[in-house]
Amino acid sequence: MQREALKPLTGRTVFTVSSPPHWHCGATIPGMMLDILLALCPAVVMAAAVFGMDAVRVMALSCATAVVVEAACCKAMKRPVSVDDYSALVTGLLFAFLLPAEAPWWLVMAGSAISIALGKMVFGGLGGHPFCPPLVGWAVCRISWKSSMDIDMSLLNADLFYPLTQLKHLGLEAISRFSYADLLLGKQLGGLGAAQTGALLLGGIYLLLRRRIRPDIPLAFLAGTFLLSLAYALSDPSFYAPPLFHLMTGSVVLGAFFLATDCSSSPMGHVPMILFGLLGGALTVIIRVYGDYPDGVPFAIMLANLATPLLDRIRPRPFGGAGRGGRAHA
Amino acid sequence: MTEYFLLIISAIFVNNILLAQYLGNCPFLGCSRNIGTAAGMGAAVVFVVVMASGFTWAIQRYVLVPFSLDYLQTIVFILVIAALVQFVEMFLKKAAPPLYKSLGIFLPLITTNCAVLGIAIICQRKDYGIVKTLVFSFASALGFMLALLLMAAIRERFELSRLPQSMKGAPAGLVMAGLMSLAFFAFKGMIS
Amino acid sequence: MREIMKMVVVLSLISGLSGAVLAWLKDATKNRIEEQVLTYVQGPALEQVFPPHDNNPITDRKRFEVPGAPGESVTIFPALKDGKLAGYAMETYGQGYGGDIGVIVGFDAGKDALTGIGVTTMKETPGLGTNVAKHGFTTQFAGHPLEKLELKSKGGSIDAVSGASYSSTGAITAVQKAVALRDKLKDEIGKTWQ
Amino acid sequence: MSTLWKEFSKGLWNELPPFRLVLGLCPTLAVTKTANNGLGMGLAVIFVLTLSNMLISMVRKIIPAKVRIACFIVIAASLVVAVELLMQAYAYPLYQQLGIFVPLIVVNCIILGRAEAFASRNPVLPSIADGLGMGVGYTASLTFLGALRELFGYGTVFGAPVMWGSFKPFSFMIEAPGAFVCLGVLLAGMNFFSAWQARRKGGPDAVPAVSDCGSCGMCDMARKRG
Repeated sequence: MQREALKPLTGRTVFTVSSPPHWHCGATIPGMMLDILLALCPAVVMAAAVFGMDAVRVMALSCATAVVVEAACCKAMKRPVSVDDYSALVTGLLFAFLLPAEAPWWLVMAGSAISIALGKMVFGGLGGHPFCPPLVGWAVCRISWKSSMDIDMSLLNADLFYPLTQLKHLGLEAISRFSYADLLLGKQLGGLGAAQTGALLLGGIYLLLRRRIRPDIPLAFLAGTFLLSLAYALSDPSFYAPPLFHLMTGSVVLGAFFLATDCSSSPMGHVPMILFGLLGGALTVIIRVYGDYPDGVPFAIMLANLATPLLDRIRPRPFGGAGRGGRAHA
Repeated sequence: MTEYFLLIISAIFVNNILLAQYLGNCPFLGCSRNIGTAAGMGAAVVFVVVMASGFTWAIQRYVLVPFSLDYLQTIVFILVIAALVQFVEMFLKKAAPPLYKSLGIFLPLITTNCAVLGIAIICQRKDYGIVKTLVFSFASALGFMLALLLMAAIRERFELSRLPQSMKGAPAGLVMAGLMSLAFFAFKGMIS
Repeated sequence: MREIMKMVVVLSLISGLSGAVLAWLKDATKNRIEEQVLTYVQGPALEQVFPPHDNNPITDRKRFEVPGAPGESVTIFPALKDGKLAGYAMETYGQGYGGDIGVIVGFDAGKDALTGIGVTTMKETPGLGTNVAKHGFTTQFAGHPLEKLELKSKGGSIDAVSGASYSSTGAITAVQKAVALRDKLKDEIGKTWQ
Repeated sequence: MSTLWKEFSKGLWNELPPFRLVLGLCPTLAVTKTANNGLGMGLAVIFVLTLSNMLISMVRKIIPAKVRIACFIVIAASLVVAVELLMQAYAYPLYQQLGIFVPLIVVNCIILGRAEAFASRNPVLPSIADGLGMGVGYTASLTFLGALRELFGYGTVFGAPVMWGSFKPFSFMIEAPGAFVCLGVLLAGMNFFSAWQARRKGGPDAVPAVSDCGSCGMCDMARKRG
């Protein structure tokens, strides 16, 4: 199958043929990526306001590393350098969003490089990667350098608190100090961008309005988190946190609108998308309740990514097709 | 009851036989080209693993230990598994031809699948009783099947994507297995 | 028919031959393996219970028949200082929550007291029963006289690990067994190593 | 002599077991946390492989074809039990480290694969050379992978610290995912290298390493048996 980009006379990529077909890819990749960057802007501003220059340093370093590594990988693979589609920039920024603001420089560079190299370029670049790239970088760093990735340990002298570890280690009383307004305004610790719940929500709504992402995955993801945490909260309200708390902490909003909706690692049919979102959301709560990690979102989305190809086999039977739906194309 | 539930969750997700214990990699990479093959292989493994663990448990308990021959464990187990696979093959051929048709070609491969011998030995080393042995081996094999199916679905996609030339085949499979195993870290700490 | 005969003969010949070779090898390596297991499994616990010594208790170990119980024997590990017996230890077992708990019990050669205990093998609940192997519980036994080796709840002087009474009882049962054995073997041990 | 050398040396590069033939992956992944473990495992495999090749080649003429596989398994498994006993007697800590992977040498495709593909068709001396070569290649690969993972994962090689003082161990490498990724990237590197070599010589493109079980030969073996 010939899968190179079609190039018009001007030489810019306008349309990339890639299989599976992407619902949410609009006109051009650079256009879409620019829109995502724009949607992330409020969160960038908020992060800089809350965490100061440290946050700016981490974000800049991560983006720069991502672009350089992507260019280097393209060169090594003898392919046209694709950094002008801004996707590396998006990956770098999203990775930075998951880090604590005081992450050391080597951690930022290593994680960002791993996100691009191992998360994306190994599988042939944009469109082929089975996981959302920033999550790969995050997970590798999380199991390698636990103390530097730990939100509480790396931000010891901050006046804010990380709501999820408070919940995990100190129980339900400890989270009463967080009001929903505070959480929404980013007055909490967390990944430097992931904690800006309100700003991210704004960005997500912008993407929805611009039709850059379809509403199925974000809404299903939020619903999955909400419903399962509601079930836990109803079963024992004195032990499990209320569902709204789960929605507004950690990287749930970032995950729902920006990570889970990643083009090539999420499914495309309506039903698969909804199942994908619900699975990710429910796994988030399960990891938060039982697992080692206070914020389950990155791992939950990675697991959902794993299930994507299987979910994609659920598809409407082709009109007049005799075979089973999933097999018809094979 | 909870004990068995935890054992099952642990064997399927937390200590997945393939992704956390590195057993059964050859069929994992070799038989994950398409979902049909993967499903067949997975089913055959579940079938053989449970039978093999049960048989080897009985032999260890009633033959090797009473005659203090337990140092011959390896040799006896592998022979039992080889013979068992042979018998299952013959039995299925006669008794259940449709099943033989779908599982038959995978059965001979299983003798050298280290997951089978591995699970039998793990059960012995952990000193499981017969019920626990059966439950554990069934759950472990299910974990193997799950990983195999996920892998096959992903590799079917790789056929269509622009993998770098030198990544094609085994390297992509291995890197993917690594990232799968990374994702399975999510379950860490759920069962101590 | 001939072929089947040949198959059977060859197979049994090979199996028989390898069986014989392995049986011989098993016999030849038996002592070495026992010593290695003692060094690496019991060794760390042994070092923990002994007073200062200058010999290797594992190579100097000796099996003793238990008087009054034919067929039963126990291995004693001596700790020698300047050629004189400073203390000795033995391994005994007690029933815990998950199975037998193996305990190395060290005795002072000079007076009627323990030098300490160390846990070798157990299958207790992690984080709960396993605490019997930890410092707080085992240190109670160092220098403890041979009387009142019982949980406080049963009139003794040992604090149980909180939340793990089965495991604590198991460890103490093992210690009591060791004390009983020591009473029977005391004189013989004294004769063996001056 | 030259034929012996040829049989020996093919295991060192052209048919390097884990990297070129993609054989015996499970131990390759599982025991290479440190260079020491990799070396120990490799030595055990050299022992079993060389002796099994030798023995099978010696008895190859008297074994009836129908029970061939069973005989191979008995011989290989006996050697594995011997290794188990010897390791317990002389290298107990290593035995504990390698754990269940010592008995699992018996199902390592290398052993039965070489028995079927080489030793059962060739005289004794070439079989020994073949086993030795494959074993040495396997050991070298395992040690190399172990050293690589240990270097990044612990900052040491063979237990000796080699990284700078403020080096933060990259623990990913010693966890399961690191093993898979590391081996995958190494294989890709080897493919890249062979392709580059082939292009320089102007020959046809080298075939990348694929793992279809094809190289292990067990499937063919099993089918022929029936």
